[in-house]
Amino acid sequence: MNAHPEILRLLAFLAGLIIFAALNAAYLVWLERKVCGHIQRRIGPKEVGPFGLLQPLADGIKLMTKQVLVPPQVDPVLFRLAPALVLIPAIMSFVVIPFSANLVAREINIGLLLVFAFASVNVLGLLLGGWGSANKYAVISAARCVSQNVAYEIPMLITVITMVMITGTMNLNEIVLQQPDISQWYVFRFTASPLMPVAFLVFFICSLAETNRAPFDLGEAESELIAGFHTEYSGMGFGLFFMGEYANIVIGASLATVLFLGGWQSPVSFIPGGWWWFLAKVYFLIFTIMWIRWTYPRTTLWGLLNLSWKVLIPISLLNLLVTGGMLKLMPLIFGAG
Amino acid sequence: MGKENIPEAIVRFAPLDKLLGIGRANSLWPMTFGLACCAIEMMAAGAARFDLARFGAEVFRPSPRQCDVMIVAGTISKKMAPAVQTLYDQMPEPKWVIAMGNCAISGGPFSFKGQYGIVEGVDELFPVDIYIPGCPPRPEALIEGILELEEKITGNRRWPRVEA
Amino acid sequence: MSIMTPEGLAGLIFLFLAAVTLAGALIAASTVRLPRAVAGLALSFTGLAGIFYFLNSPFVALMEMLIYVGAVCVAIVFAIMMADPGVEKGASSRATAIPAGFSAALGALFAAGLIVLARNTMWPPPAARLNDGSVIQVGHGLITTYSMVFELISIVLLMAIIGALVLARKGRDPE
Amino acid sequence: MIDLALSQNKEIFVLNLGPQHPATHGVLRVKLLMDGEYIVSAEPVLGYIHRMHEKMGENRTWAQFMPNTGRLDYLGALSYNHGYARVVERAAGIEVPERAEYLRVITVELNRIASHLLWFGAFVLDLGGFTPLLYAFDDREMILDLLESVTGARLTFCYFRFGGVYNDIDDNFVPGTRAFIKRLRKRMPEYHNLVTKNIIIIKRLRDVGPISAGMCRRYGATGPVARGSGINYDVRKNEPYSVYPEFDFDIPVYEDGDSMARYMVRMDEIEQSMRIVEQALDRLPDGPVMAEKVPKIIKPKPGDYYSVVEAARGTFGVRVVSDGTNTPYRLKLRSPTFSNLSLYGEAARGMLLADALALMGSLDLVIPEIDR
Amino acid sequence: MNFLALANHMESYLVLGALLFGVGIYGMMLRRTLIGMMISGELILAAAALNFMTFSRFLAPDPVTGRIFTLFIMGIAAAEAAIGMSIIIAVYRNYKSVETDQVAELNG
Amino acid sequence: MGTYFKDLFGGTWSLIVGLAITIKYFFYPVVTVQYPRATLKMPPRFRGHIDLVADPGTGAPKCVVCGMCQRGCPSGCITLSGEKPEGAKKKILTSYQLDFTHCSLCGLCVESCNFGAIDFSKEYNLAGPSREAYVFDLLTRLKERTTNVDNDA
Amino acid sequence: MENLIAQFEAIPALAVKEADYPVRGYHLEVTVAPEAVVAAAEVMDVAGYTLEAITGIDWLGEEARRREAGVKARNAAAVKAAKEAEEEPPEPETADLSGITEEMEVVYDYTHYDHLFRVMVRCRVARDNPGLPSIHQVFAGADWHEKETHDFFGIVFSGNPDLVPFILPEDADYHPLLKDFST
Repeated sequence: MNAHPEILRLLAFLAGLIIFAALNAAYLVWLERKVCGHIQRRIGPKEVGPFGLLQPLADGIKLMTKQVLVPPQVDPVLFRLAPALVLIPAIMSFVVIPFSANLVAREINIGLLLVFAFASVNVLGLLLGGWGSANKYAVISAARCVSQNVAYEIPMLITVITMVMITGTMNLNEIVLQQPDISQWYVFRFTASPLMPVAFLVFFICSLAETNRAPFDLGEAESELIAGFHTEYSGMGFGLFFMGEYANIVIGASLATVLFLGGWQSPVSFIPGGWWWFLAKVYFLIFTIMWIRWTYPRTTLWGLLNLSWKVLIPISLLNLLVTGGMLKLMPLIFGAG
Repeated sequence: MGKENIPEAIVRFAPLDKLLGIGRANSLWPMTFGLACCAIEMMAAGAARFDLARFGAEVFRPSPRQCDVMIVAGTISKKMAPAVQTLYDQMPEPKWVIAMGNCAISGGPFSFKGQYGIVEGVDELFPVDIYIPGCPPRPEALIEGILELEEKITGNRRWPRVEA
Repeated sequence: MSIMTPEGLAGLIFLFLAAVTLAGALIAASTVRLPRAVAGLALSFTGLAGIFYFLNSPFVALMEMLIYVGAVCVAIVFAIMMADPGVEKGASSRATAIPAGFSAALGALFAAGLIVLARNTMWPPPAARLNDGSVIQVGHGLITTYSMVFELISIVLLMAIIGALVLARKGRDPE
Repeated sequence: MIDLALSQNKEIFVLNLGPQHPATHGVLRVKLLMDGEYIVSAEPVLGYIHRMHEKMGENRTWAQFMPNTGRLDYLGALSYNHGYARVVERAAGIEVPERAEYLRVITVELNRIASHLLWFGAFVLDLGGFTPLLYAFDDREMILDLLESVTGARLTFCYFRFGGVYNDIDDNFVPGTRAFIKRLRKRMPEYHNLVTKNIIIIKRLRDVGPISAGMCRRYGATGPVARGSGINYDVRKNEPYSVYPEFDFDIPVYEDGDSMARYMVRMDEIEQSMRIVEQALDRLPDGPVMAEKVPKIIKPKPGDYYSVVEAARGTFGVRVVSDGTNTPYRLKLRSPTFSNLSLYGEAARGMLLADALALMGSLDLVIPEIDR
Repeated sequence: MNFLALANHMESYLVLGALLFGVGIYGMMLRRTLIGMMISGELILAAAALNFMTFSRFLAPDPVTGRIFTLFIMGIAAAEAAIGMSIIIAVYRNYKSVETDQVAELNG
Repeated sequence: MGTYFKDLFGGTWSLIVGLAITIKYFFYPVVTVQYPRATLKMPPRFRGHIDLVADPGTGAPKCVVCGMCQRGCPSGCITLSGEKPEGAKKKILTSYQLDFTHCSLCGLCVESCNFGAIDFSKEYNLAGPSREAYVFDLLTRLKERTTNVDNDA
Repeated sequence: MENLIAQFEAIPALAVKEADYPVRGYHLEVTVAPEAVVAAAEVMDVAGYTLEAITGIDWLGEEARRREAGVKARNAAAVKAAKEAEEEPPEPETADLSGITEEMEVVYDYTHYDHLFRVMVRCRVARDNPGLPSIHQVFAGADWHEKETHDFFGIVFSGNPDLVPFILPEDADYHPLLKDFST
């Protein structure tokens, strides 16, 4: 058995990432329930284990042993395929996320592109799941999800292109390395473009929309479409959708952290940088996402598209122009270098 | 009751069964399914004052496919009965039913002689695991019902009993 | 070559990807349920993206994922949802129906011809590399040597957008 | 209509909203014809919680029907108690002592606040915001505590009796109510900041589901629905009953007729109800809470009697026909939401699904009261 | 022949491309709906792209060329999908069918 | 254009205000009463199901079997019977059945009783696996209660 | 109000009677024939009224009861008169219950948003095969009220677009608020 160390490393990382994704899904649900509980002045899960920490375990056991109903009207192949199509790309995207300088499963030069390439598969999963369910609510929900995803991919990609212009690379770790302290974080890098905080906001809003989170959770609009594209899913099928959703949230927050908030770099001098900083930033963003979810009502489809086409796309295009101008302008003012 | 349709496990493994029971008992997701007055008290039970979430039972799922327990909260009319039956059938096993309020137990105040419109008790439609009398029951009673159901699933009660 | 070396494993993965590509393509071409055909297409493209990775171009591989799986497949599913054919009807109504066997034979003929061609041609030896073909080079190429192609893609896409809008608009209000 | 639309356009499909659906607040079923996300026609189907109240009225004595009124509209049970008590008092010629009238007004208005608070929460829930519901429940629990300390029940009150109320308030009630009103006064600006001024809410409600005053009249809409369409009609002012004329309060009227207007009417009504409760607490007279000469068995003179009150959802009317015996000969309950919902089909036509649900929420439905 | 070394041979890619092309042709002939034909068309385009990539990897001195052409094909494919989708929708709205023989009147 | 920017900035501000309110409550103490561990105090007038009231002197039920409650009940959930033993002045209650599952807690029975023989219990958390458990035999309950009191004393 | 009364009398209404509002809860009581309900509704519509409710009342046995009550009163009076005159009381009459047509009644409640004036329009129909025209063309809201009345009493409102069971189950063929209804 002469396994190559690189293969072993990859396998270890893969297993680690799957566990990470699963734990994240489980404990983000717990966190979400706790956060929403406290926002609403109640406790949230408490009785199952200390602080309700075993709650995800109970839910997991329950979901896994729940009967998986495949309703007669559905397309069984698509019905079973869809949750995997949502979850697997999400886990794959973790491969390039730099948790710290060395803690990255595979550093590739076009990591940013990889994340978006896999994220785009997510949509297909939702679409096929909704369509395969042969349920009107699910179909409407799937159609909504897709138009929403398509609409928000545009400002998001424009913002990312702007970032690539500024950083000059699509390697996520290199982007992190360019932001060694808090003044160098891209969100505050006004020398690159005075609109950087706005760009961060645009990116953040888009990642909310891409992950179907409130206030853009039109796909799961409970009061309109029952449970949206996963109306017909029971047991673990539903669980996988859930895991995929939370994995996508983690990826969205990670990307925002890497691109704008200095990744695993430390903002203060007395604590060194490392994965703890990365996770702290990511979970802070996730907390914000939850905070937003439990504050706002849902937008309508038109409101959502209007926001994208009338606000976010113009802003991101403006940012692209400004950035381009600044890239040419700054060397002229401050001299090359 | 609600378990009789589960296929028998090929290998019975008592500790595992117990673990399953504990898992299921602590993750009872009810259906967003209110019929009448009692539904408001059901909402109140999920609200901040009483907070069903402490027991992991606040995940009100709108789709029957994702629910474990159906809280029948209110009067079931004869027109509604087929829909309730369908919802019950759509739930995946294992599933439980809580009849909340007198209407769901027996038709309550509406079951007079010569009535033409209501089903006198949800147990005429499908088996019920826990009955919570009252018109409407207080939210505490619903919590008590959830605890009773947990006791029924796991076989022991983890919480102190409250004597009124 | 042992499987437990990177090269061996890579070879195995290549075979797997090739199989996936072909299987996906076969599903896409033959199933009567169109949503499944799209799923097959997506599978095929995913495999193809992997193959592109083997061809030293992760960039194109990812673009393949992004554009084909993320955009084209979604567009096709959308078209299916709009038109709702669900299942293709039988051939009974069609006088000019081409039998499946004939289609298969034709496909096989083309494939066989190309394979023979590929195997019997004396390919010139690999040329010396001018550059490594990284993303930066592709970008440079696009706006220098192949700027015409770049412009063409832009125009084609623009025309596609306008055309799609016009067609869909016209369909919306037949009056 | 439906068949025609179906035959003309294959893309139109039927979407059954309910009878079990999170947005219908119970067991209403709405048959929607959809063209994509647009509604071609909407047809509410009733009767999923028909509980035979009117039949029961004919089988019970006058007094025994009282608990039923609390179950018609379980959110504003006391208004319904009041409506029924008033019509029987009118029929049997029973005078109500002043203190009892004051207590009735105080409890009814508290109940109205509770009902509007719950509506507020549920409405925002329909729009996808969960948290305001729980804040509203928080405040509502305080009202329920107050009412429970008086009536002994939390929801389906049966507090009024012919000739007064069941029992007098306890000592904690008046300070408790004052404290609650003080608290709610502080909370209302928060609700407005959190919800009313929220851009998403504004975008979702403004100009959505417009209902004109003419439409209200054709359908007999009352309550906040009519007042949101510029109709200044409130039974408490137009047909003063109980001790309402003694209080200084306004009837909020908004002209726009959209969902936002109806929302604002209810939010303003909470403020006005607080004013009424405060004034009533200030002037609460002493005296008995039950009339002295109430016959044990009530036998009104034969004939028709009609009486209306302003419930939280609009005009609640009771028509009783007495044949001189101790049971009503016929008991007709005119429920406000029945009329308010009947305009839904016309109003929802051509709307987006999400907007139609906002419209439905803005009508403030309590289904058992519609189906009776 | 070592199957595991196939990845390093140009022929294996070409054979795969040929098979993909054949499958595409097969689907194109078999399909009766516009959407089905579009799917098969995508397969044929993919086969072409694969060949471009192969030659670019193994033969061309400048590996950029093949990639740019592949990108070009992708652009075309995306445009085709967009146009195809709107044609399908337009056709469907007017003829209520996506079966090719039933929309034959398009031709004349 | 003016409204566009007004919406944009005003809207963003309204969203921030909303976030401020929710985060404020995030740090507020919770209002939950943790039911099985802590309970709310029931108000004295809380209406549970009815219970017989014992005569403080004799410990026997105060009920004189007049049947007013039975007649007054809208849902017919009360069934009672009594007999008049030889030589006694009053009827003695022999059974008092309350079918709580039909009760609407209106209180008409308690009101109609001229002897104060029935009152509301404070049981607010009834729940259990059988329906029959809620057809109470109030006489037995009363006996249990009095014996419990005796034991405690 | 005089204006209204005049208009109702022009319909023609069978009876227009002012009611004692504090006792009855309505101001004007109009009785019309079945053919005239639409005309009455039009009067109300023109005057700006709104329809509050429509309902039915089943008067099964009412005529018989009235005759019996009348006979009873006459008998009592006769007995009393005989007593005063110190005569032998006359043979008690028995009520003649033949030739009774059982009736049902439909009641329309109108009110006005701006001023306090309630009008109640009642209309008697024969109990077997009861029917009268629909007023949903005048007041759109009447549609649902008529459906409900049809459900409960079986009264057929001709012209109502969709008179199927509305509150009762779809296949219901019974009318529960009829006095002779039993399950």
